[in-house]
Amino acid sequence: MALYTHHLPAWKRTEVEEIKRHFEEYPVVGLVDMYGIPATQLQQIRENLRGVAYIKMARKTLTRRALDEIGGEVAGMSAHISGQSALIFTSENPFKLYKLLEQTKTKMAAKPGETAPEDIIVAKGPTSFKPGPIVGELQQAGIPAMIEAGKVKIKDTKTVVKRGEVINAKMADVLAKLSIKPMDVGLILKAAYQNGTVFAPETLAIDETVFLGQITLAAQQAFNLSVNAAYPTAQTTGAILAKAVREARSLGIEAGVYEKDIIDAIIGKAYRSSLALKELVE
Amino acid sequence: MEYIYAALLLHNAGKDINEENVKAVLSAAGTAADDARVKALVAALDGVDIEDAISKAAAAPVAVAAAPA
Amino acid sequence: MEYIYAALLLHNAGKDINEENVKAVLSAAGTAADDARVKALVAALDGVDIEDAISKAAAAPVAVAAAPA
Amino acid sequence: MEYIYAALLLHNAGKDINEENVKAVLSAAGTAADDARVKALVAALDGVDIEDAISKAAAAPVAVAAAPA
Amino acid sequence: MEYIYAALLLHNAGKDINEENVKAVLSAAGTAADDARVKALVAALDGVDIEDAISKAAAAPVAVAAAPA
Amino acid sequence: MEYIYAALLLHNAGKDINEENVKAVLSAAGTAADDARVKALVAALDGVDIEDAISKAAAAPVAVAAAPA
Amino acid sequence: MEYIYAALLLHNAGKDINEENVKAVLSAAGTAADDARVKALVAALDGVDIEDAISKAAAAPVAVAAAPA
Repeated sequence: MALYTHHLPAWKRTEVEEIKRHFEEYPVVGLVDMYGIPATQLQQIRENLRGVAYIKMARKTLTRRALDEIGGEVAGMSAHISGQSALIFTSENPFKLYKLLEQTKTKMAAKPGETAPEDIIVAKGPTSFKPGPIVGELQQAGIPAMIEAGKVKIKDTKTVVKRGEVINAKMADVLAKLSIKPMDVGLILKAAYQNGTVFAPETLAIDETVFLGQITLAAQQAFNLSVNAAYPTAQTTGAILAKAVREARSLGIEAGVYEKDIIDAIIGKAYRSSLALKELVE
Repeated sequence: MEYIYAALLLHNAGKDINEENVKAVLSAAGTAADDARVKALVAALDGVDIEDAISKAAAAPVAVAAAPA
Repeated sequence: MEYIYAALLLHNAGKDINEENVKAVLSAAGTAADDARVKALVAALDGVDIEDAISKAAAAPVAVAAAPA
Repeated sequence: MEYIYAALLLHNAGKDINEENVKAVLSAAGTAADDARVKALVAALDGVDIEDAISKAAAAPVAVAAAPA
Repeated sequence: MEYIYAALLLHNAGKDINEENVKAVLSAAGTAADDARVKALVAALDGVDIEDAISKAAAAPVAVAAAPA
Repeated sequence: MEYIYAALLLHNAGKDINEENVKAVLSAAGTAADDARVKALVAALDGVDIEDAISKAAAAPVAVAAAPA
Repeated sequence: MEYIYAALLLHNAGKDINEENVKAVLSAAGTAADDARVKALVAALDGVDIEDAISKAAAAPVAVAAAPA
């Protein structure tokens, strides 16, 4: 705190106060990095989040000052300020906020020097290019290009940049020409605060498929329990009846209780046994 | 499953599956019928097409075993 | 199938599957028990491991049912 | 299951599946035939198309039993 | 199925599946618990090995076996 | 198939599958037994674990799944 | 799994799966609800087709529920 002067210019004071006020108005606050988002994209993201979340951009120093003045756990968020910070205010819970921000991410062309967020793969097949210098450019970038039927064609599918590798200028240029957009652009959540707790993004990244898998599992367990314990519910009465019928049929067939309903199956069982034995004999 | 067996027995015998009948069958088999379970059974079977359930059990695969590798 | 249900009911209730018991269950269900069928049932189940025979139903595989269109 | 094999044997030989014939086959096999089971078998098979039941059994896929781990 | 889920929840939480607990859970879920059904549930699950019952295939006969890849 | 039926009948009845027995069963069923085939059958089954061979068939589905429309 | 059971209970009861309801159900079951896990559950299930996930269980060929890790 000692770093700060007591007297901020009035407009800065207003900014800090506004941030502090939003902290009181919204239950959930996220700290995001907007680095590299073009203005048009940012406009789109704001549009998509309208009514759900409010984005507040401010200078880092002012953001930090506001966080410090609120103090407590909130002050700890300062450590996550990086790049081009902004605060995002919402009533949704932090996990939902993370999900929302993931959904607003879009793909963009790579700029030279950027790091590949995933393996960049060029698929084989025809391109829209007519024969020309492009073939050489592709080949120089390590992409197997050839000319076929008057068109430039990629011979084989190839991973041209591995995840985590830097995309050089030549590659960036070629990828752009091929309309390959490997970069995820969007608001990157660095931390989220709710009710005394600061959540790290790793905590917030939940895998929905895991939850869905658990739901399916739980539904199976409930179904099994209902049927196996013979506790009928609207969804399982038919299955319970069928199980009892199967048990009775099975007992009858196994033990050779000659009843009309199962005599077919008994004949079938005897016949199949005979077939199995016949195979051995002949 | 004894409650279910009793219900199927009554159904097969062409009798109503009501509390009284279910209890009579269970007690003949020497089982003390639990009132609540009898009620629950009768309620659950109300409106259920038992023939349909039976024919599915008879026609359908006895059980499903599919563990694809 | 009534006879088999009666047998399962008795088995579940931990009772002997003998002629007398089977008849008692059937008559409670309002079915006139046929002497020969009762005898046949009891004879068929004599020495049979009922739990095992039942469980074959659960374990039996499916004729891989065609996917419905 | 010996009773059913006796029935299938008679069927194959083109003989009537009646009590007398079933008993004759069983006794030739050295088995004391249980009267009630023979009656039950004959009654159950009455009106049944054995050829049909056999052809269905033959068509049944060869087991795909998969023991779930 | 609510009653079954309530039972599963209590089981997982290591609590007794008794009428009081089942009702408490159901009412917390905003469901008016039916007395008879609660009693039936508790009676049905009495003595049941729940771990076993939830993992044992109840083999829905309706189910269509997925074609193994 | 009649030779096989006869063999299984004897097996189920707990009798030896020898020429004499097979012939007795076949002739009781009204089938003229062919000497060479009886010998071949008996020889082929010598040392065969019939239960094992049968159990493979028993594992086959009890009923063929009805083809869904 | 108790969080999932709570969610399905609410779903079956026709109630909203929100933090308040999930916590109420869990606490009625005697489980101390972890704030972050409740939040994660609610967020994860938001916009998800639960019926679809459930129907997968009903259609699942093998009802053998693997023990959750």
